[in-house]
Amino acid sequence: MDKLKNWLSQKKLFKSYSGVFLALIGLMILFSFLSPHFLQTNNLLTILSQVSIIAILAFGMTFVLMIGEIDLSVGSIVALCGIVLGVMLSSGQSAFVSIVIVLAVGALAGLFNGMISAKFRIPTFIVTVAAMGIFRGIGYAITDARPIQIENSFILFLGNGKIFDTIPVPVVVVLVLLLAAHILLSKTKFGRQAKIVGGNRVAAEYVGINIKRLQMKIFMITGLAAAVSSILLSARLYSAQPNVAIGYELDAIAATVLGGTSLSGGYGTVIGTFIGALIMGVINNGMNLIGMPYFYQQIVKGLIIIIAVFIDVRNKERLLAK
Amino acid sequence: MDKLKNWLSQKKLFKSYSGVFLALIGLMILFSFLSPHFLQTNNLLTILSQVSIIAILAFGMTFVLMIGEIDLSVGSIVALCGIVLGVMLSSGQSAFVSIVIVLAVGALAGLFNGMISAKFRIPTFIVTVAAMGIFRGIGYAITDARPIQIENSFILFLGNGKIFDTIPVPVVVVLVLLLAAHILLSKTKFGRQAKIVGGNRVAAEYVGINIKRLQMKIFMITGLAAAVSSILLSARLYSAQPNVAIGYELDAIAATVLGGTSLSGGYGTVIGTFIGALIMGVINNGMNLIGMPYFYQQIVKGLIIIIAVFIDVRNKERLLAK
Amino acid sequence: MIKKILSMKGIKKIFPGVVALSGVNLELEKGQVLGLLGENGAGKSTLMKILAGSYKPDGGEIYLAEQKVEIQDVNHAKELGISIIYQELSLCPNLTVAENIYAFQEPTRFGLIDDQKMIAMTQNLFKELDIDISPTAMVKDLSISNQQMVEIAKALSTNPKIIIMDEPTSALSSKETEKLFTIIQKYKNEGASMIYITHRMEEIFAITDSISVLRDGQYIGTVATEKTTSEELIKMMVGREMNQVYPNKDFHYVKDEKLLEIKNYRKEKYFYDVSFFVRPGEIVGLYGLMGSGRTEIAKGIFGIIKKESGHMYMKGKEIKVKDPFQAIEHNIAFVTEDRKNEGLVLSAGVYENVTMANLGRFLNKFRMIDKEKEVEVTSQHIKDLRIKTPTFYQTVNKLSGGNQQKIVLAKWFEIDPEVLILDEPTRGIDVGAKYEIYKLMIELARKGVGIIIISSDLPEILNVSDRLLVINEKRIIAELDPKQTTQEEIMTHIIGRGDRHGQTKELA
Amino acid sequence: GCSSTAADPEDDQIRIGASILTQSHPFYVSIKTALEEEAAKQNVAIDVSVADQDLNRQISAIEDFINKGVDAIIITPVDSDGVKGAILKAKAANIPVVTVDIKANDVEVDSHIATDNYSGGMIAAEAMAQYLNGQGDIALITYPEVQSVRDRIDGFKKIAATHPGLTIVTELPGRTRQEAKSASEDMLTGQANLKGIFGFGDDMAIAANAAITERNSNAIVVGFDGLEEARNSVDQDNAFKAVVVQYPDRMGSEGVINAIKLAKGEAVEKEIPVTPGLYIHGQGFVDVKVEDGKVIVNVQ
Ligand SMILES: Nc1ncnc2c1ncn2[C@@H]1O[C@H](COP(=O)(O)OP(=O)(O)OP(=O)(O)O)[C@@H](O)[C@H]1O
Ligand SMILES: Nc1ncnc2c1ncn2[C@@H]1O[C@H](COP(=O)(O)OP(=O)(O)OP(=O)(O)O)[C@@H](O)[C@H]1O
Ligand SMILES: [Mg+2]
Ligand SMILES: [Mg+2]
Repeated sequence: MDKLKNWLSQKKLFKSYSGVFLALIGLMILFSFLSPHFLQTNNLLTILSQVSIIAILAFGMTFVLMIGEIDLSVGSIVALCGIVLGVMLSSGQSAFVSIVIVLAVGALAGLFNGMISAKFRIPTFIVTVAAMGIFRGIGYAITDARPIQIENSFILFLGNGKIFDTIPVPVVVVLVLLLAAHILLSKTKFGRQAKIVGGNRVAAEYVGINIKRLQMKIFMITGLAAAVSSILLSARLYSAQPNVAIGYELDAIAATVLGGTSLSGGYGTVIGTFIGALIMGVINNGMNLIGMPYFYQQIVKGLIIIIAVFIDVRNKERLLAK
Repeated sequence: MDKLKNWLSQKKLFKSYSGVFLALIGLMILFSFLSPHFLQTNNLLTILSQVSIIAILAFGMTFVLMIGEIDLSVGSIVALCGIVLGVMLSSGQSAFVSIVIVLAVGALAGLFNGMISAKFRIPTFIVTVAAMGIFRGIGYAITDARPIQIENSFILFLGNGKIFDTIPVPVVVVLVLLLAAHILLSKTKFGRQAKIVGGNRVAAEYVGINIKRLQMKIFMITGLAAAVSSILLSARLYSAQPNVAIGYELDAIAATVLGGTSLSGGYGTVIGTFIGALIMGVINNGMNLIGMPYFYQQIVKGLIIIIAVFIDVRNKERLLAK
Repeated sequence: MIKKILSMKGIKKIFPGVVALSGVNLELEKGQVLGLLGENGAGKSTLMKILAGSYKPDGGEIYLAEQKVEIQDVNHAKELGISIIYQELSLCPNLTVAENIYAFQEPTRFGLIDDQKMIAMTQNLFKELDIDISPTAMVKDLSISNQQMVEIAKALSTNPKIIIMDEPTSALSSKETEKLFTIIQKYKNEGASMIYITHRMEEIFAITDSISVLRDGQYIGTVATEKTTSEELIKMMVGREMNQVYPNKDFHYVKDEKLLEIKNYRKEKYFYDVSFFVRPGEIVGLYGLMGSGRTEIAKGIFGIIKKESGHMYMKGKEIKVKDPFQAIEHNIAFVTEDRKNEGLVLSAGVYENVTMANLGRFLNKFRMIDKEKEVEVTSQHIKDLRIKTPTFYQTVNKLSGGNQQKIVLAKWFEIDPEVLILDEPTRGIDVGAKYEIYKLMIELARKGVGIIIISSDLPEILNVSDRLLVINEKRIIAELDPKQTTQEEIMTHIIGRGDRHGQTKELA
Repeated sequence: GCSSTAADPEDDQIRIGASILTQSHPFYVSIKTALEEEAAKQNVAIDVSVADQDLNRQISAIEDFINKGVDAIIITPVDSDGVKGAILKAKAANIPVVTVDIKANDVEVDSHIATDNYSGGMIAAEAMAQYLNGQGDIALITYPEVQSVRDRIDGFKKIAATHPGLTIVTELPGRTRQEAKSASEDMLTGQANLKGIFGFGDDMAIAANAAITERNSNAIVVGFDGLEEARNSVDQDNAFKAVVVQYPDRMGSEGVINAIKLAKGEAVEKEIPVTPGLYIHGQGFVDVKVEDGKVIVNVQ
């Protein structure tokens, strides 16, 4: 444990998100005073599995923001992929085949965004705002807006099961994806290319990076992330529905930006994003536990987000000043 | 010779939104074939008054995007201002006093966004996403989610009245604001400063522009625009409700970007924005007229938006190549 | 053994409204350094970008080692052994030095980037090139001159056969320039060929073997360096005789009083004990090595870097300059050294850039911007500074580097300053235009403007300034008469001071 | 050891957790108010959480209730199918569940109290038919994403089909008052002979009424929900003729009473159907019955 800490504090990288981390710890201390239930293992695990869906979307979003683009369609991709999952399962496909197809649909939806924006030079904001309607519309059209029940036990296990009777499966999934996304972004050539493109597009072109291809791949990643989210979400909801995940794109972006990723590209870490998602999850859970009235929840949540980012900004400045 | 050159390049400026304009005309021709009612004067005026609310928000948004920032809270400001209007009117205030106070509330809400983001150097995305919850939460808290009926005849006239028995008042309002915003953005020092800040913040600072103050002013403008929208909307709905205008921020941004404004700042026109809003209005109205089933409306709308921007992008490239 | 490693024939390139190149030829022999000369906007950078694969030519042929090639893209060019240092800095500010140098060619282990190896490779490269920059420093924290050294190292990291250098020294001081020349010599001896673009005549004669000249997108000719003179080259470039590089300033100042005086300016880490003054009509030069703090002092005067203590006086009256707005209020103008990041709005038009520091002057009686007037004033500057642009609406990112620099100058001339601070004002500007700029400076001086000029171009600063302040270690260490002093004397001051570096650093 | 799930030691008061579909609609505000008032009357504690029409958020709220150890849970489900997982979790923790307003499919709850939306839709259609003498073009304002709205529309269509003279010429989305107003305007532009509009909720009916008034059309409006604003509008002389009325306050208080009984281990009725009423212009509430797929009512 101490060794880990030592190792962590040596890492300059760690410092880049120590501000949000501070904010998270502060919030947890606050809520543990306000509710005796907050710090229970069970509740902490619940928080983790509650945030898993947004966190996975936010992992994908980190890549998109890294190259200075945006994806507003992820919520709709979640809905569409869920519907596809439901249709596959109820037409008697196995869980495995269904998952493969859902992932393919997610990747294709992402490819649609990436290709249209890159090839036709249309701003990703426009393409994905349009795709938001298109994907959800397709979802509605497939089922005529009706939900499809999910009964496949393996899929249900993915969303609701527990390993060793304690650790929810979504928690395992989110941690594995965290590791994978972190390595992909910070240790591979692919991630480095994203960083270069986000940092200086002209420089990226000059060193020979195929920006269009990279953009397509990155939108495929967000699509894939959305597909994984959709599986967990559908299982959690025991049903696939076209009207789920509305507004999740903003939550995912907020978590990402909260975690220190720059909206204009070039800076960002997946771990920061995860902390950002956790902050949002802790706020929601904590306020529910203390039974705060709904209207005030919205107000308080807004204020907490502002304060958290403020702490982070201040902390970064303090570090720089040193 | 020099004069000709001069004139030509001025025309080039006009041509900068001729692409979206083309897309708008194309759409109108399309729908006039699909529905005999589309081209009726009455229907065209209806479209104008239907888009007035989004268009006014988008005018404000043009300024924000111009400096490379974003405002996701405008929909919530509309809701909050509407509630304030309802409360003022039902507490017996005159229309005039109520309007003044609503405008002040809108400006203050904008100032909140501008000040928090500028003073504490928090990304506007985060501040306004947080403000989205805060403002709407306040709106809900004031009325406990109940609608307030609007009965003041002057206010109702603003939203539903007609001048010379033909031209809806919102159309007049939107055209006046179009002119005012256009002049403010493209003809005044203030507008030019916004463009400079959006193009290069450091250079702007070095020529003595007070960026923070400018940012605050610009967020006040979006707040004011939202307040005006809220008056028209409340009148149109004969009531003030805290749950109106959800998602309008995305519509307003989409209209603005559709109109050619760059999300990264430094480039944009109010007239382009208006054309963008009209495109969205024509799509909605046209599809309603031909009675297109709901699910397909979303899909078709998305595709049309992409095509419209594509036409615009191509047109700009064609012009440049000449 | 093939001698002609590269030949470009009849290269054409057309941009909207501009014919950048109309049939240009170029030949490069193995182991040779070819100088490429031409006025701003002549087409030098465009030609080189075609060779480096980032533009496609609209006509013409390229032969490498007498084999015809079609260069597809930058990767293809790299494979062909062509490497380029672009005129504009093109590093990623968000990455470290090592990450920038090996961008898109990172060494990997088990599919993951091998940071240790990359850092070691950078260290080796730097040792070989005698560069002293930390491989793990973030690029955004480096001074421009260090960034430029990183660019140079990056271009050399691939062991290219042909190295293109597009004004590599415009951001370097004499010390680094010497270092670069050593590097060029070394690579040349190893058999690499080079194309070298500069606007500094003395460099042309110091480093090239032969010289090709472009004018207005046309190929003018090639001469051997030994057999030519700078007069001949200038004539080839500008198309007319130019018997003088520096115009004559026949007065020291117009009034013997202190126009602007700085007393004891201090900001920890940035500058210490800065005291000096400038008279009306006087040109004061600031010279120092890279990182000596000249730019910081200028930024301190202009209120960009906030001083901790010190006073400023204008015509004997104390004034407060806390930010650029107040500086401009007091008629101080500051031409920054980094035109792209600090000077220009690249996405805006020429006229918008020219008028942006003085918008108040362009308002009509309705408080609206008077575009006619903007256009008129801009046209005048375009004429005065000979800015090459198709129209005044052209967005400045489409202009050549030198012409962009002229727009920054025009912007500040436009405010009719009383005190004009120039930080590397002639960076990237051609000889002809430099002459015009010096003449404008003298005209301003004659009208009583006090001028402070920072330059790494030693001949320039010696010829242009009336008084020379030598900066080292963030302090003014000497005041010299540029007409009497020599390069050696200046260096003695700096190095003499250098002996006490250790102490200064410990104190700080 | 901080993993104990014991309830708060300091109080043995009964604690109820309630998750409401939304708070941005007066109907659900009424349910919430009724829940809170009844809880106060019965001297039990209640936490109300709002799902904002997000099923995932509703499930999170229920998980949080379970972690907190409440004694009973009241839910107005965001979706009938989707709420299953949360209910299963509550059952696993031995917490009784009461659903209000919207049913949970495929999982047994301890008690369900709701308006019969399908019958409500049938009543609306019958009222519309009688006002129009069984003749004319009619249009629907819908919100197909929501189960209860789908039920209303389905019920409406069933009765409409029994009147051969009635034709549903268009169905447009109108999820908010604003969207509904634009939709109504476009319906009136596109359908020259429009005689009636059915709005699935008060907001939609009020919006349609406004559009009709502004256009001087002679079409009539039938609505659903029947909260105060809508009933006032029906009372006035305008196009809005009738509204199907639900009783959110009754559903709320019944929900709390059943939840308390369940928390104490007492038996309750599995289903408490609340048949909607009909409120019409000039008469107020009228008698209405739904039998054998037929609506028995007289609006003349
Ligand atoms: N992307 C572009 N779009 C339009 N015009 C361009 C573009 N790039 C260059 N030009 C124009 O092409 C001409 C040649 O430019 P280039 O940059 O090659 O000049 P240069 O010789 O390198 O000048 P300098 O010495 O100032 O760097 C100039 O007139 C310039 O305005
Ligand atoms: N953005 C920055 N952040 C941190 N340090 C900086 C930054 N810019 C410059 N420095 C440091 O400030 C010092 C002086 O910078 P700079 O090289 O610009 O000075 P200078 O005397 O103007 O030299 P030159 O004009 O040759 O660039 C250097 O040590 C440099 O590392
Ligand atoms: Mg050049
Ligand atoms: Mg400098």
